[in-house]
Amino acid sequence: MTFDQLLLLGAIIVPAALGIIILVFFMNDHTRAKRLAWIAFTFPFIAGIFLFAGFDPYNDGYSYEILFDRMGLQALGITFHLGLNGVSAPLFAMAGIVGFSAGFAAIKSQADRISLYLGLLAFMQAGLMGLFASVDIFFYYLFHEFALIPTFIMIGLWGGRDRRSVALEITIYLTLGALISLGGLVALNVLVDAPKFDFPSLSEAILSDGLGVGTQKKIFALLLFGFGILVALFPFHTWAPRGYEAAPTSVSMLHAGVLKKFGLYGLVQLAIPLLPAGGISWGPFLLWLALGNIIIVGAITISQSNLKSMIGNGSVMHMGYCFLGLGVCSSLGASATVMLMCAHGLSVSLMFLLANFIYKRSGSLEMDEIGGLAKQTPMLACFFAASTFATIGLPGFGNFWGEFAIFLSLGEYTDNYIILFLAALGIILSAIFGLRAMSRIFFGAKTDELLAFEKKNSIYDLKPFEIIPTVVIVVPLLFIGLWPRGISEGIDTSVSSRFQSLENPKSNFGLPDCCPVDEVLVNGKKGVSTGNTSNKENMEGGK
Amino acid sequence: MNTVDILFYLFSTLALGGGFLMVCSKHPVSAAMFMIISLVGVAALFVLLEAFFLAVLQILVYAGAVMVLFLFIIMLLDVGPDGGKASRMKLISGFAGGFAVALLVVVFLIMIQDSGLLKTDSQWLPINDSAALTDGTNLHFSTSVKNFGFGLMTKYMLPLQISGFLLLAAMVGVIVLSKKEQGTKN
Amino acid sequence: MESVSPSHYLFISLLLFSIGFFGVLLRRNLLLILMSLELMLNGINLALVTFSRTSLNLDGSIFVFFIMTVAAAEVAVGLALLVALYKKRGSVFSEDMNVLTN
Amino acid sequence: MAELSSHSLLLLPLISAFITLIFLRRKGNIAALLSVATSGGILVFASSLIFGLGEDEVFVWSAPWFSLSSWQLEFGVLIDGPAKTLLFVVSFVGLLIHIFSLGYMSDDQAKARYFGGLSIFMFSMLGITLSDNLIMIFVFWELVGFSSYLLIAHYFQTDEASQASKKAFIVNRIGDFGFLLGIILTYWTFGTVNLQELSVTADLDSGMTSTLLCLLLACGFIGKSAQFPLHVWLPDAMAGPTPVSALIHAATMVAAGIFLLIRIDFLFTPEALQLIGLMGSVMGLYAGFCALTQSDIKKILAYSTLSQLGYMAAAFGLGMPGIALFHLMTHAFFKALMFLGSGSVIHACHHEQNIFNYGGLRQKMPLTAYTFLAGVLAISGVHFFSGYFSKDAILLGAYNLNSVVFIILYLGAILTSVYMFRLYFLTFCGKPRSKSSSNAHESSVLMTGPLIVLGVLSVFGGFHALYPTHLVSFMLPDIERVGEMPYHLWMNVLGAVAWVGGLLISWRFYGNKNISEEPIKERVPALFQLSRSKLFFDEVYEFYLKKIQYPFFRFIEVMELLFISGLMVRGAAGIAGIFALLGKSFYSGKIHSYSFWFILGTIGFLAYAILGGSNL
Amino acid sequence: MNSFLQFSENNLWGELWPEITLALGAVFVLLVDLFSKNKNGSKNICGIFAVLFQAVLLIYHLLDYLLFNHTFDRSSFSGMLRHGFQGDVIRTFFLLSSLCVSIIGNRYLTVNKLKFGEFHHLTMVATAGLMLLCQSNNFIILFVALETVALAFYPLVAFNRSSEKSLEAGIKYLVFGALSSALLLLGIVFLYGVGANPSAWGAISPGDYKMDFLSFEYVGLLLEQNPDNLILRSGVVLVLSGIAFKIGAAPFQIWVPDVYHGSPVPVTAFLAVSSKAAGFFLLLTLVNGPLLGMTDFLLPLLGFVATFTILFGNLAACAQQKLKRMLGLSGVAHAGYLLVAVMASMHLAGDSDRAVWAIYFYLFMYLLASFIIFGVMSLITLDKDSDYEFQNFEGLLKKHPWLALCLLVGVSSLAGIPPFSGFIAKLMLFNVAFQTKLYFSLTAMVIGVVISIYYYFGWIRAICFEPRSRFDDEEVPQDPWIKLDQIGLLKLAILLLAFTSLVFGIWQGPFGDAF
Repeated sequence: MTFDQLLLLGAIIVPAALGIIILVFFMNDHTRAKRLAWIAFTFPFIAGIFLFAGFDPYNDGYSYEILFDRMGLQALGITFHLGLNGVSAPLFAMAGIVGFSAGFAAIKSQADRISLYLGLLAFMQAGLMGLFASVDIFFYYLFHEFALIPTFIMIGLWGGRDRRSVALEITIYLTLGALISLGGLVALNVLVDAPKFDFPSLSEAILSDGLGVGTQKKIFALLLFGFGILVALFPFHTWAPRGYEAAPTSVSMLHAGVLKKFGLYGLVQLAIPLLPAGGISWGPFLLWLALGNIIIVGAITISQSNLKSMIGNGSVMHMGYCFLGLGVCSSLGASATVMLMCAHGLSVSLMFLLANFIYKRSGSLEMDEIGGLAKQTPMLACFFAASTFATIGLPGFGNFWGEFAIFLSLGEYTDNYIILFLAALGIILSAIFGLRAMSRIFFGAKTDELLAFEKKNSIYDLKPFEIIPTVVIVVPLLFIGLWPRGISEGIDTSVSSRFQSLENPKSNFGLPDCCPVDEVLVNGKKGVSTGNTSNKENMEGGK
Repeated sequence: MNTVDILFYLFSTLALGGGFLMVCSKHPVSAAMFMIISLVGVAALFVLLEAFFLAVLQILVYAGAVMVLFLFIIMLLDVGPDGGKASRMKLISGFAGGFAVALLVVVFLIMIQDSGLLKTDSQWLPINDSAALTDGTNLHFSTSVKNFGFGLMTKYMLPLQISGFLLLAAMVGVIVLSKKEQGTKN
Repeated sequence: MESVSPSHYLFISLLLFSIGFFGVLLRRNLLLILMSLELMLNGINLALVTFSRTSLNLDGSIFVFFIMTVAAAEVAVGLALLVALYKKRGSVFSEDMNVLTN
Repeated sequence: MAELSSHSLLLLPLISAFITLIFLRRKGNIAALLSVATSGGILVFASSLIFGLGEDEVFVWSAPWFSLSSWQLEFGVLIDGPAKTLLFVVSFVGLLIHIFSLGYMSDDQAKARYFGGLSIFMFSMLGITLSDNLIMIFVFWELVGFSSYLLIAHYFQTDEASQASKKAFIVNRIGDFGFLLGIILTYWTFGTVNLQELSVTADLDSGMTSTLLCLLLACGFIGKSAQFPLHVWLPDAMAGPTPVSALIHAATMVAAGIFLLIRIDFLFTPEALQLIGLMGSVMGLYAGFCALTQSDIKKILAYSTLSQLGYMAAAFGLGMPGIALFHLMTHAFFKALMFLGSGSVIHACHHEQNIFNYGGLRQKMPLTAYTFLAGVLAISGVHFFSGYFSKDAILLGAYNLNSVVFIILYLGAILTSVYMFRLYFLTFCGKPRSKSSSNAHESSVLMTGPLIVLGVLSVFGGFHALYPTHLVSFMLPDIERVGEMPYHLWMNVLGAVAWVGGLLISWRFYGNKNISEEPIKERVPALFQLSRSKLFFDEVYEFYLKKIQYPFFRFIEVMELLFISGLMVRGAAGIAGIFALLGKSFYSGKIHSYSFWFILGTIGFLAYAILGGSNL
Repeated sequence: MNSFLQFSENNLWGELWPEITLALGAVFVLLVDLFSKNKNGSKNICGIFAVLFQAVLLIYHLLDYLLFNHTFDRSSFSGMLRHGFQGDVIRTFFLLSSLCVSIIGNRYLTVNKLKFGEFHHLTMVATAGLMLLCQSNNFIILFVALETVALAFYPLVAFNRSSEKSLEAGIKYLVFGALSSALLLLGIVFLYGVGANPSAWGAISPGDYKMDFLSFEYVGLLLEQNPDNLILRSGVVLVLSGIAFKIGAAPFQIWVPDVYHGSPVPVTAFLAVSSKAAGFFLLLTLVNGPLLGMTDFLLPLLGFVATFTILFGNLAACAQQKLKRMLGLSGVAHAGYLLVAVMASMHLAGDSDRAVWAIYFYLFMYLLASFIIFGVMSLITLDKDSDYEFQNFEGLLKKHPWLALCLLVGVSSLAGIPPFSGFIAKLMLFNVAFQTKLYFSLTAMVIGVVISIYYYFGWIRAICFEPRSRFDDEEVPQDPWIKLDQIGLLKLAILLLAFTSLVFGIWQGPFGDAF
C-alpha cells in the first residue's frame, strides 16, 4: 500500500476510530476529547488537499485505488473499493476542508457535553470522506448513512428551536429518500450482471449488456426521487430549511455543504451515465422541478426574516441549479454541476459558519433585530460579504463558474430557452436575498435589540480561532473562482468519459438494438408524460 | 341402513348434541356434564371405527381425568353461570360468532363436497389383524394394542420421549403456577 | 339413504371442530373456552381416526395418542393458570382479562 | 512587451487590492499611497501598451482559462481602437481621481477599504476594457458591479448608502440577467464568444444574428449604463464618496455599457440599433428633465450623466459608434471634472450637498469654480469646448439620419444647458446661503491639481487632432463621416441657440438672486412635482416591491406552507397517524375480539384455498 | 423382529446430542435447584449453572460443527428428523438465544424474587424442543415438538405469578396457542388423511413409493401431484395459519402485543427471538420442501399476508406508548419483512440458498438487536407491575452512556439504519425480494420501514435527548436506573452483543460465502 493509499484510507479510518475512542473512553474528559478531535478533523483535511494536489486530472479511471474484496457481501459483488476520480477528488478535498472548518468551529464551540458532540461529528466526517472515496456503490450508500445518522442525534441534542420535532421530521423524510434510492441501487445490483457492484464495473456491464428503456426509466425514477429527497428537490425540500435552521452550526455546515451532495454525486456518477435513457426521459421533468427550486424556493427565501432559515432556503434554491445541470443530461451540464457542488459546498458552509458568528455577536438570528454590525466587526462583514457574493454567483468565486456553465448547458437545446430564462431569474432572486441580508445585518444603524445586547455583551471582531476556519473555506472558494482549471480538468476528464454514451450521437444509450433511439429521444423530450406511461412497459425489457 | 349406520347417527348425535349443549349451557357444571356426554359419543364413534384402544383412552384420559379435573376446578373456584345480563353486545357477538362458524361449516362442506365423497359410497377396507406390523415405513392398522406398542417403541420412540419432556415441562409449569410462594411475604 | 361413509365421519368431526370454535367465540368463561378447545381437539382426533381407519394405517392413530397427551397437559397448565389468575383477579371471565390493553 | 504590459495592467491593481485587504487594513495612509502608486503604474503600463503598438495595430493574446466538455474558455486580451481609447480614459482619469481621493478622503476612517475598493474597481474596469470575449467581459462586468457596490456602501452606517448599494447591485443584476442570456444565446448561435471570431462570423453571415440577441446583450448596457428602465440606481448611488461617483458613476463604469455596445457593434440588426437610438435619446431628454429640479448637487450631476449616456446610446443607435466613443471620452473628462469639482465643494462645505445651501463659492474657491465652469460649458455644448464637438456631432448625425431622435436630443440639449447653468449659478454665484458655504475655502492642491488637468482637457479635449492617432483611431472614420454631412452651419446655429437659451433661462430663474428655494415650485408646481419625482419611477418601483413582489413572495411562502409542508408532508403523516390509531384500536386486549380475528383468518385462509389459486 | 431392529437402528440418538444434553441439563437444573442447600443466599446457583451449562454447550456445539462434524444432510429416526449444515446453524441460533434468555433471566428473577430452577428448566426444554422442531421432517415430530415448546412457554409467560399481567398474558397465550395448534393440527390431519389414502379422497397417488405418510417428502410428492385438491389445499393453509400464529403474521398476529406486554422481559425476548425464528425456520423448511408443489397457489396468499403484516404491525406500533407492546408490534412488522423473503425463497426454488441465508442473517441480527434491547430493559428498576414506557429511558445517554450506546445500537439495528447490522439484513431481504420481482411487497416493505422510523426514532429520541419539559403539576417519574450493581455478566453480554452487531454491520465475513 502506498503512502497515498494510506492517506485515503486514513482519511476515513482516522476520524471514525477517533470518534469511537472519544465516545468510548473520553466521554467525560473534554480536554483530551478535544485534542483527539483536532487530529480527527485535521487528518482528512490534509489528506484531502494532498490527494487532490497529487491527483492526475487526465486519468479517466480511479487513482489511489484500494480494494478489499472479502467484506462479506462479495456474493452481491460488493467490495470495499476506494479510489478517487476527477469528480470525486475535488469533492473529497472539499469534504476535508469543510470538515476541518466545521470541526474547528465545533471544538471551539461551548457546546454542552462536547465530547459526545465531537465524537459524533468525527463519525460524520468519516462518513463524508468515505462517501466520496467509495468506488463501490454499496459503500458509497453506507457511508452516506454513516454520516447521516449522527446528524439526527446532533440536531436533537444541540439543535435550536423545535429541535425535537425537526429531528423527527428530517429523520423520517431522509430515511424515505434513502430507502427509495436504496431501492434503485438494489435494482441496479440485481438487474445488472456485473462482477462487482462499483461504478466502473457497472458501466462496463451496462455498456455490453444494456438495460431496457422501461427498466432504465423506472430505476432512474427511483434514484432521482430518492436522491431528490436527500438533496431537497422541489417539492421534497421542506425538510431542509427547517432542519438547517434547527441544526447546530457544524452540522448545518457539513450537511448542507457536503452530505447533501451525495444525491447529486450519485446522479452524476451513477444514474445518468448508467441509465442514459432514463436520464433523457426524466430530464425535462427534472428541469421543471429544478425551476421549482429556483423560482419558488427563491421567492420563499426572499421572504425569510431569520438568517439561518434564509441560508437554508437559499441552499435549497441553489440545489436547483445543480439539478438543472443534471437535467440537461449533457457532459457540460454534469461537469458544471460538479463544479457548482464543490463551490456551493464551500460557500454554504461558510454562510452557516458566519451565521453562527453573527449569532454570537448579536444574540439573534432575526435579521430585523440586527443592524449595523459592520462598524464593530469589519472582518466579519468582509467575510460575510465574500460568502454572500460567492453564493449569489459573483465571478471570482467558484459558484459563478458552476452556475454560468449550467446556464450555458441549458442553452444547448433550443427547447430549453424558456427554462433558461426562468432559471436565470434566479441570479436576481439570490442577489436580492443575499444583499438584503448583508445590508440588514451589517449596514445601516444599529437596532434597539442590538444595542440592548451590546449593553450586556461586548461585540468584538473575529478572533483568530474564528478566522482560521473561515479562511480555510474562503481560500479554496477563491481558488476555484480564479483558477477553475484546477478542478475542471479532472472533472472534465471523468465526466466526459462517463457521459460518452450520452454524447455520442451514434450510441444506442445502452439499449438493445430492437429499441430505436429516436423514440427514446422523442419520448424524452415530452418528459412528464413518458415518465408515467412507461409503467406499462415491461420492467425486464432489457434483461 | 344397517345397525352400524344407526349407531353412527346415534353416537354422532350424542357427540354433536353434547358438544353443542356444552357450548350453550349456562352453568359450567352442566357444561362439563354435556362435555362428558360428547366425549363418550366420540369414544363410541372410535369404537365404530374399530379403534378400540383409542376409545378406551378417550374415556380414561378425557372423561376420566381431564373432565374430572375441570369439574374439580369448577367446584374449587365456585364459578357460577355467565353473568345474567344478556347485554346486546353479547348477543351481537353471539350472532357474529354463529355466523362465522356457520361460514366455517359451509367451507368444510364445500371441501368435502369437492372430494366427491359425500354422495358416493366409499369402501371400508377390512382390517387384517394378522398382517405384519409394518411394511417397513408405515404401520398397519390393527385393532390390537400390540401394534400401538410396537409403533411407539420403535418408530415413534423419539416423539414418545419428547412427550415425556412435554409432560415434565407441563408439570413443572403447573408447579410454578401453583406452588405456594415461600420467600415472599405478602 | 346410503350407508355411512368416511365422509360422514369427517363431517361429524369437522362439525365438532366448528362447535368447539363456536364455543371459543361465544363463551366468556375461560373454563368453558378451555373445554371448547378440548372439543376441537376431539373433533380432530375423530377425523384422524377416521383417516387412519380408511387407509388402514396406524400412524394416524398413534398421532391421536400424542394429541391426547398434549391436550391433557394443556388442560393441566391452563387450569393451573386459571386458578392462579382467579386468586389474583377473582374471576375467570374473559371480559375481566383487561389489564393488557393499549 | 505588450503582453507583459497587459498582464501587469490586470495584476497590478489586483495585487494592490489583495495587499490592502490582507495587510493594510489598519494602515489607511499606506494603502492610499499604494493605491495611487498602482494607479500611476497603470497609466504607465497603459501608455506603454497603447503607444507600443502601431496606430491601427490590434493586439491579441489569449491563453486557455479552463474548459468543460465542449466549452472552452480563454483568458484573452484584445486591444483594438476602442479599447485603446477607453484604456487611456480609464487609466488617466483613474489616476487623477486617485490623487483627488487622497485629498478628499484624507480624514476618512476607512481609507484602506476605500482605496482597496478603488483598486478592485480599476482591476475590473481594465478587465472589461481588455477582454477579448463576452464571458470575460461578463466576469469583469460583475466585478465592476461588485466594486461599485463596495464603494457605494462606503458610508454603510447610513441607511441611504446601505439601500443604495443594494439597489445598485440588484438593478445591475437585472441587466446582467439579460446580458447573461444574450451571451448564452450568442454562444449557441455562433459557437464562440470571442469578439474577433464573432465579428468574422457575423460578417460572413449576417442572418445569424437576431434582434432578440442584440437586445439581450444590450440589457447589460442598460443595466450598467443606467438606461431606462433600469436607471433608478444611478442617482441613489451618489450616496457613495464623491470621487467614486466621479470615477465609477460618471467617467468609466457607466460608460462601459457604451463600450460593450461598441465592441459588439457588428452583431446589431438595424431594428435593434433603431430601438437603442430611440431609447438613448428619450433617456437624454428624460434625465435632463429630472435634473432640472434636483437640489442635491451630485444628483444633478448623476442625471446629467444619465442624459449624456443617452446621447452616447443615441449615437450608437444612429450607427456612429465612433462618435459615441468620442462623446464617451469627452464626457469622461468634463463629467469627472464636474464631479470632482462638486467633491471639492462638498469637501469644503463639510458634506453639505444641497445646492440651495451653497452660493457665492466662486469667491471662496475660485479654482474649483472656474474649472467647474469649464465643465459646465463643455457639457452644455458651448462652441469649441470639448462637449461641443462630440455632442454636436451626435446632433448633426441625428439631424441627418433620424429626425425624431434629433428633436428629442435637441430638447435634451436645451435642458442640459438649463440645469447645468442652474447648478453653476446656485453654487458659485450669489451669496452664501448657509454657514457651511460661508466657511468654505479652497481645497488642497491634491484636489485642485486634478481639477485643473481635467479642466484643460474639458476645454481642449474636443479637438481630436490633438490626440495621438493611437487613441482616436477608432473614432476617426465616424468623425470624418459626420464631417462630410450637410447642414453644418445650421447645426452650429441650433447648438448656439440651445446653450444660449439654456443659459438665459437659468439666468432668468436663478441668476444673481438670493433664492433659498426652488422658484419653479411656486410657479409651476405640477411640473416641479413631475420633475422632482423623476416621473414617479421610484414610486412605481416602490409600489411594485411593496405591494406586488413582497405580497406575492409571501403568498408563495404561504402556499408552500399550505400545500407542500402542510398537505403533502404533514398530510401524509396525518393519514399515517389516523391509520396508526385505527390499527392500535384493534389490539384492544379482549380475548373475544381476538378470537374473532382467528376465525376470520381461518375462514379467509380456507376461502382462499377454495377460491384462490388456479381455480380463479 | 426385523422391522423392530430396522426402526431401532434408524434411531440415531447420537445425532441429537445437543438436544439431549440440553434436556438432561434441564433436568439437572431442577436437581441443582432441589439440592442447593442455602436457599436464600446463593439462590442463583442454578442460574449460574444454567448459564455456564448452556455457554459450554454452545461453544462445544460450535466447535463441533465448525471443526469436526460438518457433514451434510443426514436423516435419522426413520426420516423423522433431518440434520444438516442449516440444522447446525439453527441449533447455534437457539442455543445462543437460550443463553441470552438465561442471562437476562437471572437478572429478572433476582429482581422479582422468582424461582430459578423452574425458569431455566423450562427455557432449556423449550430450546431443545425448538431445536427439534426445526429439524423435524415429519408432522408428528413437528407437532409434538411444537407443543413441547408451547407447553414450556405457557408457564414461562405466566412466570411472574405475582403479576396480574403476566398471568393474563399466560392465559391469553394459552388460549390462542391452543387454538392455533388446533388449526395446525387440523391441517396436518387433512394432509395425512388424503395422503394415507389418496384415491379415497379424490386425489392422485404420488406413486407407490414406500414412504411415511406423515413425512415431508411424501406430502411434498402428494402436493405436487394434487395442487388442486381442496382438502389438501385446506390442509396446507391451515398448517400455514398455525405457523402464522408462531411468527405473528396477520391475521394471527393479534395476540402479540398483549402477550409481549405481559410476559417477563426475558420471556418476551425469548418469544420474540426463538419462537418467531422457529416459525420461520419451519416455514422455510415447509415451503422449500413439502409445499413446493403448491408454490403458485401459496404465493399470492403469502404476499397478501406479508403486506398486511408489515402495514398492520408498523402502523399500530406507531401509536404505542408502551414499549413492550411497541416491540411486539414491531416484531410483527419484522415478521412481515421476513415473509417477503420467504416468498422470495419460494421463487428461487431449487436455488433457494440466497433467500434462506438472507433470512438466517436477518434472524441473527434480530437476535442480537432484540437481546441488546431486552437486556437493557431488564436493567430498569420499575415499580411493581408497571409498564415500560419511553419516558423511562429519558436521558439515559447522560446517565449511563455505555448502556445507552448499546441500546442505540440495538434500536438502530432493528430500525435498519446503516451501518448497523440490521441494515445489511434488510438489504439482503430487499435484494432477494427484488431479485424475485416481488415489487409490490417490496413497496410495502419500504413504506413499512419508513413508518417504523417514527417509533424507533421516538425511542432513540427519548434515550438521547433531554427529557421533554413537563407541566408544573406533572409528576416527575422516579429514576428507574438504580440498582445496577451485580449484573456484570449481563452488562458484558449486552456489550458483546452490541459489538457483534456493529461488526456485522460492516463486515459480514462468515456469512459472505453463504449469500
